[in-house]
Amino acid sequence: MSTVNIETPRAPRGAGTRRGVNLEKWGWIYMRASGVVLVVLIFGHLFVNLVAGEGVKAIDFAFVAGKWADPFWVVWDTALLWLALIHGANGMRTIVNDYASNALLRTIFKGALLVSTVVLLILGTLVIYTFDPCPVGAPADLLPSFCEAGRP
Amino acid sequence: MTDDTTRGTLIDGIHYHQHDVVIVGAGGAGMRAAIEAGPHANTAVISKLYPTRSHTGAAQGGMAAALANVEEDNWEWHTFDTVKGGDYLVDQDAAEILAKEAIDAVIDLENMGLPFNRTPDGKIDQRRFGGHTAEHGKAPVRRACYAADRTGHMILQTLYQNCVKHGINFFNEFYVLDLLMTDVPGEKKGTTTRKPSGVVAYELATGEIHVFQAKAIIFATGGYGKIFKTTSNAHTLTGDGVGIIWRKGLPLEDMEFFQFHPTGLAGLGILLSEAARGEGAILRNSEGERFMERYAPTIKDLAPRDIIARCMATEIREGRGGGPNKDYVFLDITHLEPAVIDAKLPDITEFARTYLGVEPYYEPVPVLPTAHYAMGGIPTNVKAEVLSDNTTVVPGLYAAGECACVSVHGSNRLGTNSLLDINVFGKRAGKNAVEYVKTAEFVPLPVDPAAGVLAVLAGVRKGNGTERISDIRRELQESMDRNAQVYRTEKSLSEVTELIERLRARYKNIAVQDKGKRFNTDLLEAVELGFLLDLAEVLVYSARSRKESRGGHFREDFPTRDDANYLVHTMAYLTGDPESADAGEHIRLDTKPVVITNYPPMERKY
Amino acid sequence: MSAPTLERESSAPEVIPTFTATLIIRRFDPEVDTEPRWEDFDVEVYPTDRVLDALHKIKWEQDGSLTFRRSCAHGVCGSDAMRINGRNRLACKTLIKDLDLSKPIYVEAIKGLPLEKDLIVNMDPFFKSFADVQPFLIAASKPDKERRQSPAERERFDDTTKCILCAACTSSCPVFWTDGQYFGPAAIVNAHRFIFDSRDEGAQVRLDILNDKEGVWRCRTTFNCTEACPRGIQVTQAISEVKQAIMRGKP
Amino acid sequence: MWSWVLHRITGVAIFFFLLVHILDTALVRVSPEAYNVVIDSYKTPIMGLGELGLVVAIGFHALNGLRIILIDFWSVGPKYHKLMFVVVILLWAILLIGFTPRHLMHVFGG
Ligand SMILES: Cc1cc2nc3c(=O)[nH]c(=O)nc-3n(C[C@H](O)[C@H](O)[C@H](O)COP(=O)(O)OP(=O)(O)OC[C@H]3O[C@@H](n4cnc5c(N)ncnc54)[C@H](O)[C@@H]3O)c2cc1C
Ligand code: HEM
Ligand code: SF4
Ligand code: F3S
Ligand code: FES
Repeated sequence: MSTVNIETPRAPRGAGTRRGVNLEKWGWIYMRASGVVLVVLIFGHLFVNLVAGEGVKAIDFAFVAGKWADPFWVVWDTALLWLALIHGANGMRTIVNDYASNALLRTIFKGALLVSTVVLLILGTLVIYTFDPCPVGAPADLLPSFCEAGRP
Repeated sequence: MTDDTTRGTLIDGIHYHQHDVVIVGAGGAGMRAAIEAGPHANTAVISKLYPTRSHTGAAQGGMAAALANVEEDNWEWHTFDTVKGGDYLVDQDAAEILAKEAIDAVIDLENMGLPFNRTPDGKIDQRRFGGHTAEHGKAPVRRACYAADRTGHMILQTLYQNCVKHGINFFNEFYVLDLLMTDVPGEKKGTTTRKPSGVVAYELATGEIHVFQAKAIIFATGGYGKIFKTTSNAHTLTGDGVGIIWRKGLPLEDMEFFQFHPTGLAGLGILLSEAARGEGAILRNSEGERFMERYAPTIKDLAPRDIIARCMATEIREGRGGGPNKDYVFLDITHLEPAVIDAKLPDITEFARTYLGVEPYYEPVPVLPTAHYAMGGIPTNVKAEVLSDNTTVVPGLYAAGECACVSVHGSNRLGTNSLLDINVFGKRAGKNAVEYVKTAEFVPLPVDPAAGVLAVLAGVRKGNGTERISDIRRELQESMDRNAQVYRTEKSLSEVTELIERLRARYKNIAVQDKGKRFNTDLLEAVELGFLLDLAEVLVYSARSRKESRGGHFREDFPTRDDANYLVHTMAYLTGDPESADAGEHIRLDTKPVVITNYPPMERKY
Repeated sequence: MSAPTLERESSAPEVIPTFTATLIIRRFDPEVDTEPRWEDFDVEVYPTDRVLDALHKIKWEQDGSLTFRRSCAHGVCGSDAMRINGRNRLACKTLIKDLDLSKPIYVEAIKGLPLEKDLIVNMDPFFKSFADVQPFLIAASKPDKERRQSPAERERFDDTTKCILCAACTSSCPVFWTDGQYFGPAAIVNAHRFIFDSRDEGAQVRLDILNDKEGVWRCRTTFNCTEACPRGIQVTQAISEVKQAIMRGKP
Repeated sequence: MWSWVLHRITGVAIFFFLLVHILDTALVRVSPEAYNVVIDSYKTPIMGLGELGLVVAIGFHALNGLRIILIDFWSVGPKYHKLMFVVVILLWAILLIGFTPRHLMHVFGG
């Protein structure tokens, strides 16, 4: 009866849209809770990296190593990683829900999102915690100064 | 063949449906009936509008019931006020039922969820309204239950909500265009009687025809204010239901009585509820005088509508109107606290702001009488059964709401009594229809049931003439405003009759530009115009024969009430071809006695 | 009593001047067109005319096939929500003089619901969402008189009782445009009306219904709905209150 | 409406930056050289402008995110949503006025 092709990009809600556990509420709360924390984490991060001292010019391997020598920054950056990535991924999920009308497409997008998020979370965490500030055989001038002390 | 879908069974391009009860109209009356019928019988509601678009939603002020929540009150006083307000043309048995069942009607609505305004102790709050008094006219009484100034809106929403709850079967945007009557063998051998067997509807979305077979049919199609130009009624209130009944040769009662509401926005007709005056608003002329003090010293601005409308017209005629053309008076609420205005009259102040650019806090609002309510209509008894003459019931046919005439309003309806009417008699119609279908059988459909409607539509659709629908309608409406409004004379009325004669000829030559099937509103406006012409003609014809003044009907040439000759209802019958030029050739008038129980006619003074 | 303000002789001059307004209307005839098309109309209007009056003038004097819904003509029935100059409004509540007259007036159907013809869309999905939130009083007890409710309790949900189901809000919501499964603001408004009604006992049911993938969490607080609502309902606020109620687990 | 559009665009932009940023940071586990090569590219003027863009985006997203949170949890939030949007824009401007010169100095300066 209706002209589905014109300005009806999507099907009306039918029966059976409610299934499975419903995490929408928690997702929504999470967006807000993490948002508040992220403000602190991100601005701290940006300030230290881009504003303080030499700004972006100061960043190099040694800078990173210097930071992660301090457990404070390890925790900070881990929190930042997890909160921001999940926040962002959940936000992207919403957007996919909004615009991908085709069920298959939606599944593909969400799958890709999930995979990349999980992979990056694991990768990032591993990087932070298995980080070796003084890798063997690396040119000393690239390393943080405290590496020298430990060298024979 | 019974089914609940909107498609029905398709035979030869026509959809057939079968329901025990079919309700035509989804306004207050129709949906109140549906809530009664739906749970007990297979019910369908057919409406030319989505239910929540019905004009019940425009009602503002309130719904009367002697709850005595804030002031001493009882239903007997309410009955008296109704009878007196209707200038003694009210059937008093019906008025008694109305007033008695009012209390339950309000409680029913509250229980269904209607958010009435409340008193400090949590009961339903009540306000004053024109013509409602304590102790038979001693002083105004607070009898109108209300929800801000959107009582009708809340009633319509609440009823619709409850229809949703009961899963009522709606056919929205289906225009009923015909009532089917079948000749069946009568009780006595060799006789036949005509019984209603169904209705025929036009589906707006597709242009297809649907035949609904039903054991019981309830008409609840509302009013026909669009025969006038200045009116508080919706564009869609074209009296189709009343017109269908009329064309079937069934009578119409008291058609000459039409209520003109005193306070329509000047020039627009949009209503400013009487609730404003209930809350203390005052009518003033150009000199700032509270002129109602002169005409009705006791209840002043809360006199019944017919009286106020006439007083306003008199003020204007005598040169005390406001504005550059001295053609309106003022409704003044500037002495009320803005907070009170906001709490109790928010919508109507917004109307003044939006449409006239007037700020009611500080300026009085220009107002003018506006065609508002049809007291007359399809005659029914107190069981809401339609009558085919003064006493004979048409089995299985019911009517309720503004399209019906029970008659609880007589010659002038009191404010807040209509929302009451639709609930009390809507409920009765639904109940009685359910009772009826328990024992009744389906009446067979006539041969080729859709033929009549198809012919009418084909006739209109091929309209390749030169006359614009809108021109004919406008001329009719303007003439009705000029000649058949607050003041009428033989001369003015016969002018309309003659005009209608000419318009009918032109109507045969109309142009319908939209030839499509889907959503063809052009076609429907043409069909609706046909009903408007019919109803205007009956109204004027009935008005000419009533050579007295009573309630909403005021004849300058016969300015007094004449109980000796006219304390009777007018019954109009269509006897010939409605298209024949001369009204006298196809309309027959008769009378019906008024039921008087406790209140002998008295002079009506306020 | 004197009424000093009555001398407002200035309003409504004797001959009210008219002017020409141009309306550009998005037409669509399902029996002929495959795509909607824009069509211009010039109409003579009075400053006090509403867009609905202009549409009527076109239909009645120029092109009878122009199709739109209307009934009450004063903003209480909800028939004629449409997009006027890119904003959802009721045609009967929009005065032409209040629009920018240096430009033509663009009129089109509301978005997000299936277009049927010209300015008419199919409202069934909209009413379906409404029905899905159980918009009726749920209360087991059957008192013999009215249920008591204090004025304050009554005031709690006053705003959302004003809804006329015109769909201006839902059809202005960007989430609804892209995700027609979303309940939409109007349905939530009508759920709110009962969730916060002290007499109602079904709040939990409705909160559960709206605590859904397509429920309140879908709302991105864009406020389009609030801006569109011709009844001035604080729609976003109502949605927000429903979210809070779901989080609290009770109204 | 527009606040939401911007919020969405900035959110997506940041998300994609974050993906890349995690990857490049992960290079510290590969070797200091690799990391430094990539990081050096962040110090070019073009990327400098890119970082500016990032801060612009995060700045807006964060401030507007706080506004949304206020709308959601503060009872009069919905009433003042427009006013709060103005405040967001103002704070955003202040933030940028503070950050831009300093950052550009770092990037272009010595
Ligand atoms: C502005 C205004 C304010 C008012 N205020 C008050 C007040 O404060 N108190 C009071 O008591 N009364 C008031 N009234 C009067 C009262 O509101 C109406 O008389 C009453 O609501 C009529 O209800 P109804 O159900 O009979 O008809 P309506 O509500 O008009 O419903 C008519 C129904 O019939 C349907 N219909 C019509 N023709 C057809 C057809 N051919 N086929 C299918 N369906 C059809 C329509 O779609 C509609 O659903 C007011 C009236 C107006 C206009
Ligand atoms: C700086 C602190 C941040 C705050 C305060 C914040 C706040 C928010 C809030 C409250 C929402 C929910 C919006 C809604 O429901 O309508 C949101 C959505 C979103 N955020 Fe953030 N956020 C921040 C950082 C980030 C970061 C770092 C990313 C990227 C990884 C990000 C990506 C997103 C995305 C993609 C969305 C979805 C947008 C949408 O649905 O329109 N945000 N943010
Ligand atoms: S909330 Fe407002 S805009 Fe939405 S349907 Fe109700 S009245 Fe219309
Ligand atoms: S427009 Fe839509 S996103 Fe929310 S605030 Fe209104 S429902
Ligand atoms: S026509 Fe009723 S709302 Fe506009």
